Amino acid sequence: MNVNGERTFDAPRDTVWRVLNDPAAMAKVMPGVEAFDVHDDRKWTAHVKIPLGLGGLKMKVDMEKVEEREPEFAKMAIKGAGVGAMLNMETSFDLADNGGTCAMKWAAEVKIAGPVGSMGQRVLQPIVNQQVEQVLSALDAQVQEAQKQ
Amino acid sequence: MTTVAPQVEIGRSTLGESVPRKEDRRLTQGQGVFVDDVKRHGMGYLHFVRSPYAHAHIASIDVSRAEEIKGVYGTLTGEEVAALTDPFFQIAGAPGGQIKDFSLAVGKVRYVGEPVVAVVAETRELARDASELVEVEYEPLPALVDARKALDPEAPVLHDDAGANLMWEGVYEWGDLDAAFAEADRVVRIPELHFHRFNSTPLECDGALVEYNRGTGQWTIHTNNQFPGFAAIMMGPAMRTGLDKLRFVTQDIGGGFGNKITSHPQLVVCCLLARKLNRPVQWTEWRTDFHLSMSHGNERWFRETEVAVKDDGTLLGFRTKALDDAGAWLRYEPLGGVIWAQVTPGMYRWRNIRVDFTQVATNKAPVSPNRGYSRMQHLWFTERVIDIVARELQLDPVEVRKRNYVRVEDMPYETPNGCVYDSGDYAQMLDIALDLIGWDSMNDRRADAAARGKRLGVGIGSTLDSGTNNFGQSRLINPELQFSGNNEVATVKLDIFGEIVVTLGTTPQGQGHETTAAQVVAEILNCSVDDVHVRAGHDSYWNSHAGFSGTYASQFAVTGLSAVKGATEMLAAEIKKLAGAVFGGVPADALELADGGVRIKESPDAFLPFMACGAIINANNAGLPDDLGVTLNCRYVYRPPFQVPDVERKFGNLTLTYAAQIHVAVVEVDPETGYYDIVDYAAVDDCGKRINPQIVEGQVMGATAQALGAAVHEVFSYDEDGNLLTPNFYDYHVPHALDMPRLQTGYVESPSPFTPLGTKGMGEGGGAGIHAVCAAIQDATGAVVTTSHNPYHRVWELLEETA
Amino acid sequence: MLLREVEYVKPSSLADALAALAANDGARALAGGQTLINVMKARAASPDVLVDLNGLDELKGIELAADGTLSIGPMTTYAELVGSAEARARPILGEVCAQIADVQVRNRGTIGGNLCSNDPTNHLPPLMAAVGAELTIAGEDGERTVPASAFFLGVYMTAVQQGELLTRITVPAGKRDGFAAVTLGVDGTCIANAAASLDGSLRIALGCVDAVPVLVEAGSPDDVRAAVRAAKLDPPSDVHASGAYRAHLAEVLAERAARQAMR
Amino acid sequence: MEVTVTVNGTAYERDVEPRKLLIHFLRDDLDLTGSHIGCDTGNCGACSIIVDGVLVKSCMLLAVQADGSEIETVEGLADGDRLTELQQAFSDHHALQCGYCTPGMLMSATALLRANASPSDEEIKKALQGNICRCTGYWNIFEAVKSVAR
Repeated sequence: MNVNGERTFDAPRDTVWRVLNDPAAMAKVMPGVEAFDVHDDRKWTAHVKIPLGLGGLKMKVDMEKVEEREPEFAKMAIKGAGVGAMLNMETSFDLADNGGTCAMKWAAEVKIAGPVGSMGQRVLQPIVNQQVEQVLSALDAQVQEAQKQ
Repeated sequence: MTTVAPQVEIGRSTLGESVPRKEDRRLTQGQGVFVDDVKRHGMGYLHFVRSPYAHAHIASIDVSRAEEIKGVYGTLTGEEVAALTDPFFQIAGAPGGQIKDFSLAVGKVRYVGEPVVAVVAETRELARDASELVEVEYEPLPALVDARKALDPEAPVLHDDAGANLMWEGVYEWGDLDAAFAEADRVVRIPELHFHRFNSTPLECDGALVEYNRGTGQWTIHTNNQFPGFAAIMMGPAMRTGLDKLRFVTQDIGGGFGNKITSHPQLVVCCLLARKLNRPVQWTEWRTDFHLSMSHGNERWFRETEVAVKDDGTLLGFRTKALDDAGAWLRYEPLGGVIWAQVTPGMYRWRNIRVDFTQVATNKAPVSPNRGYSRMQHLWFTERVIDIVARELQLDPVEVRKRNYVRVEDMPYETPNGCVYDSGDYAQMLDIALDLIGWDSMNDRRADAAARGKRLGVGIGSTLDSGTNNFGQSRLINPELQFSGNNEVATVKLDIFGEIVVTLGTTPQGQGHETTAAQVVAEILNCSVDDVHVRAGHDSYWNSHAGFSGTYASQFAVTGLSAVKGATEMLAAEIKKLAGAVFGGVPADALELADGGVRIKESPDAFLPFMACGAIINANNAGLPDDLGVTLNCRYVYRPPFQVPDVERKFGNLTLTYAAQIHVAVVEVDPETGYYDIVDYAAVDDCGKRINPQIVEGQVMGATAQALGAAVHEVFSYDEDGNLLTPNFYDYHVPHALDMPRLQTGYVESPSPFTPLGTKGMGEGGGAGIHAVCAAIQDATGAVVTTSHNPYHRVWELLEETA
Repeated sequence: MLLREVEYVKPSSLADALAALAANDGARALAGGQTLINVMKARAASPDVLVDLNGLDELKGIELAADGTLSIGPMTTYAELVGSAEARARPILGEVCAQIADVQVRNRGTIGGNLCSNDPTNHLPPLMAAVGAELTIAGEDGERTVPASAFFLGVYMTAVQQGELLTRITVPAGKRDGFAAVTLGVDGTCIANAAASLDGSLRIALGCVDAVPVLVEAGSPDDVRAAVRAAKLDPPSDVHASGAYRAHLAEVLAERAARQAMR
Repeated sequence: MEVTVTVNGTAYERDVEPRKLLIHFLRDDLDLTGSHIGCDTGNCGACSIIVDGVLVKSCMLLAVQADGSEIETVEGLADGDRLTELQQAFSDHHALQCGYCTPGMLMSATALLRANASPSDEEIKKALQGNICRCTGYWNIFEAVKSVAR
C-alpha cells in the first residue's frame, strides 16, 4: 500500500529536520510507544502498542535511516515484528524551506504480512490513514514544541 | 412412539431404492467420531508456527524461549525434519521432480501459512502461546503471485533445485489441426480465459492424533485423510519406514471433496513428534490454517485459444495454451496436468485438438485435488468456448450444443485421445433440463424481469464426471512412473453368530458407503439391508485395502461396490458350498439363499441359517471335508479393465466411466449494481445405475451448491505480496440457506456397459454450476465472460463494458 | 480459535464496570462478543481484562417516550430489538437489525457493541447517523451525550474513550426512513450500505466507504446521486470491491434508501 | 475460575481458564464432542447450542460466561435411543451427508420450531442462515425442517 501527502509546518525547515532526527521527539510522534532504544544516529528500535480500538497491537519496530541529504531529504527503512503481523515500510521525507514555514512531502510504502494483514485488509487503508493523521498531528505538536525552545 | 426407519422387506431388491442411511442414527445424535473427538491420556497438542511471508529465506530459528515454558513438551524444526526424513517422492520428472519437499520449511518459506516449526504442549492454548515465542528471522524475497509472470527471466525463483518456476510442460495433440483450421469457415479467437482458485472448504478441517509404539516401531495415525493409500506411499519412504508401520485409522470425516488427500506433510510432523516426545500428539487444523495452506484448487489460464468452426456451428477443432498455477509445492501435482485429458473434447465431437500445457510454481498455497479435479477447469473452458462461439456466430447455445454433442448412437464413443465414453444421451438430458427450467416460457420471464428492472440470463453447463481413474495416465506426466490401473477392496464375512460383516477399503466423508454397500450385499445374500453390518470408517489393520484405496474421484459406486459385489458373491458361493456339504453333497445350483440362510430349492425345509453357517465354520468344524476350502471370510479386490496408455501418443482410456451432468441456471441481474440472484436451477444427471437415488441426488445438490458458491463468491485471492485476502468464512463467503435457489433435479439412467453393476460413480460432477452461471451472466449482460469467478463487482464491470 | 490469557470480571453495577475499565488501560468491555471474541481468536487484539457487561440490567431495555423518542439500552440484543413492540415506533431499526448476520448472532450481539466496534461494514453506524440518534457516554466522572454524527471517529474508534461506556442510545421519533445494502450473499459481509431519513430534508449516511459513516444531505431522491458525488468519496478497495465500485454503489444505495424513506 | 453448568440435565463443575471458549469447554473438558468447530470467525454454526433457552454459537462465548446456565446440546435431543421427530426427518430427507454440521443445524432447527411451530419457507431458511453446510446444498435440510413444521 502506498500512502503519501504533504504537510506544511509553521516552523523553519531546520527545526522540522531537527525534530525528525531527534529520537526523543520521534518517540512521542509514533503511536503507542512503550520503549525507545537508540543504537546510533541511524538505527533506532521502538516497542510499540499501536492502539487499534479493539485492542493494541504489540510490535517491535526497527528503524534505519538508509538515505539522507541534510536538511532536505531522509529515507527510512522500518521493519516491525509483532505476533500475527510483520510490518515492512519504506518512508521518505522531502522538506522544502518556504521562508519561515516548511513544506514536507512524504511518502510511504507499507506492507503488512501475517494474519492481521490478511484479516484486516478490509480496514487497513483507513486504519493506516488514521495512524498517519495522528502521527502528523503529533509531529506538528513536536515541531511547535521545538519552536518554543 | 417415535418414528422408526422403515424396515426393508426381506427378499425384495433394494438396488435403486432410497434406503435410509445407516450412518444417520449416530450422526444425528452427535455420536459420530471425528478426528478431533479422539483423545488419549497424556496427549500433547500441536501448533504450527507458520510463515507470515510469501517468500523469504529463513535466517535463523530459535525455539528456546518456547521450550522454557512449563507445559511445553517440545518442538520440531525444518532442520530436524531434513535430518530425520527424506524429501517426499515427486510424481514429476525434471524439472518439477527435482524440488525437495519436506514436511516443514527448510531454509526458505514459499507461501504465507507454510508450516515452519511445530510446538507441542499440554493444552491447545498453551501450544499456541508457545508458538508465539518461537523466534524466526526471515529475509523477505520478492513474491511471485501471478502465474503468467512465472517464466519471465526476472521472476523470483521458488525452487533453486528446479532451476526455474517451470514444474512441468507437455504438448497434447490429436487429429489434424491444420486440416481442421483449413476446413473452418471461421476461426474464433479468445485471448485469455481464467479459472480461479478456490476449493470445497469441507466444514471439518484436517487433523490427526498420532500414537507411537516404541516397542514395535509402529505409528497409529487417527486422521481424516481421505486417501490413506496415497499418504502411506508418500510418508513411508520419507520416514524411512515400511508401510505396515503406518496404521491409518478413521471413523467419520467431516467432508473431504479431495481437499483431504494431501495432509501427509502434517502427518509426518505429528509422527516425528510422537516419537520424539514419546507421547500421543494431537493436531487440529483451524479454519484459517486450512484456508492458508491446504489443497487449493488448480488456478488455470487458457491463452491464445483458437477454435475452428463452420458457419452452422459445427466444431472442428481447437488449440489453446493452458497455464496451471500449482502454488508452492507439488503435493499431488503435476497430475492436474493430465487428469483433464479424461474429458479432452468435453461432451463434444471435436476431433482435432492441441493443448500446450504448462504448470508453474508460485508463492501461494499448494494446490491439490478439489471436487472435479482438473477436469472442472477444462470443462469450464470447453463450455466457455461453446458459448463464446455461439455468441460470435449469433447462434443459439442450445443448438450449438446439440449439433456437437456426442450422440447416443455413437456410444460407446472413443474420443480423439482414446478415452471411451461409456454410455449416455446428452441431447436428451439437455431437453429434460430445459423442460425443468421452463425453457419455452423464457421469453415471458425475460420480459417480466425487465419490467422489474432486472436482466434475466440463462446458461447451460454440460460436464462429465470420472468414476475410476486409470492411474496409468500418470505416465503421460512422467514415463518413468510405474503406476497403472486401479483397485479397491472389500471383505465380507459371516461371523460366528451369522452376523454379516462388511469391511471396506474406503474412507467415506458423507457418501453413505455403509448404506449402499449393505444394499449390494443384501441383494446378493437375499437378506435385509438391516442385517448387514458395514464397519464404519477405515483401519489399515483390517487388511481390507489396496494401493489405490480411499474415497476420491467419484469412484465408489464402481470400484467400491464392485469389490463389495465380488466379495459377497464369493461368500454366497462359499455358503452354498458349505451347505452342500452339510446337506450331504447337494450341488450349489440346487441351493438358494433366502430368509437369512441357505436352503434347497426343491425342499425349502432343508434350511441352514447364516448363524449355523457361521457357527459351523468358526466353532464347530470337525468332520468337514478336508478340501472344502470355505472360510466364510471373503476378501475381493476389484480391478477395473484398463490398459497402460500409449505414452508417445498420449492415448488411452483414462477413466472407466463418464457420468454426465447437464445443468441450467437462470439469473436475474440488477443492472445498477451488478448484484444478481440465481433464481432458478435445474440439474440433470446420468450416473448409470443408481443404487440409492436419494444419495445420488444429495451429491448432485451438494456439488451444485459448491459450484454456485465458487461462481459467485468463493475465491482464494492474494495481494501482490502473497497475502491471502480470504482466510476465513467472513471474507470467503460460502452459500448459506438463503443464498440457495430452488434446485430441481432430473435424471437419466444409462447403465455403464463396463462396470459390474452398471454404475458409473458420481459425486464430483464437473462444476456444471460454474459454467451455467458464467453462461447466464454472459446472456444477461451481453458481455463475454472470461473468468470463472463473477462476483457482483465483476458483473458491474461487464455491464459497464456493454453500456 | 485459542485466545491469549485474559482476566475476566463480571461487574454487577455500571459503577463497578466503569471502575474496572478505568483501572486498567488493557481492559475492554465485553458486550455480545460477536466481534470481539473473534478478534481475540485471531489474536489480532488481546485485552488484558474483559469486563463482561452481560450482568448489567441498567444497560438493557427499550423505552418509548410519549413524544415517540426511543431510548435503547446498548446491551439490547438485535433479536430483542427486532421483537420489541416499543422499537416498532421507528420501524427501520428492527428491519435493519433483522438483516444483521444470522439468528445466533442476533441472539447475542448487541446494539451498543455494533456501534462501539464501528467496523466499517456494520449496519448500525450509518443507520444511527441517518436517524440522528444521540449517544450517551458515561465515565467515572459523569455523563455526556454526543450526536451520532460526532460519535464515530475512525475504524474501531468512537467517542467512547478508555474507561467509558456507551450507556444509552436515544432515537428521535420518525418513520420515514430507508436502508439499502449490498452484501456477500443474503445478509453476508457488507460491501456497501446506506441509510436515509427524511426530516425536513433527506439525511443520508453512507457506510463502508470511509472509516466512519459519511453524511450527505439532499432535497429529494432525485438529488441524491449528485449529493453523493459531491461528497467526493474515496472508498477503500478490498478483495470484495474496488473503490470505484463502492463509490458507485454508494450512489445507487443512497438513492434507494432515500426512495424508501419517501414512500 | 469455577464454572458450574447444567448440560442436558447433568450438572458439571469445572475449573477453567477465563480464556477458554465454551465450545472447547464442552468438547474437551466435558467430553461432549457432538458440537463441532468449523471456522474461526463465528460464521459456520457447527457449535450452535441452546443456553438458557437461547440459540447461540458456543465459539463466541467464554466458558466462564456460561456459569450458572442451563445448556442444551445435540446429545440431549434424543430420548435415549429414540430420535426426535426432527432428527428422524433429517435422516428421512437425507438432510445430512458427512454429518459434521448436523448437530448445529439440528439445534438451530430445534430452536426455530420451539419458537414457531409453523414457520414459513422463508422463516425456515432464515433460521438456518447461521449454519454452513458444505455437503447438501441445504435443500434437503430445508425439506426436513418443513416436514416437521405444523
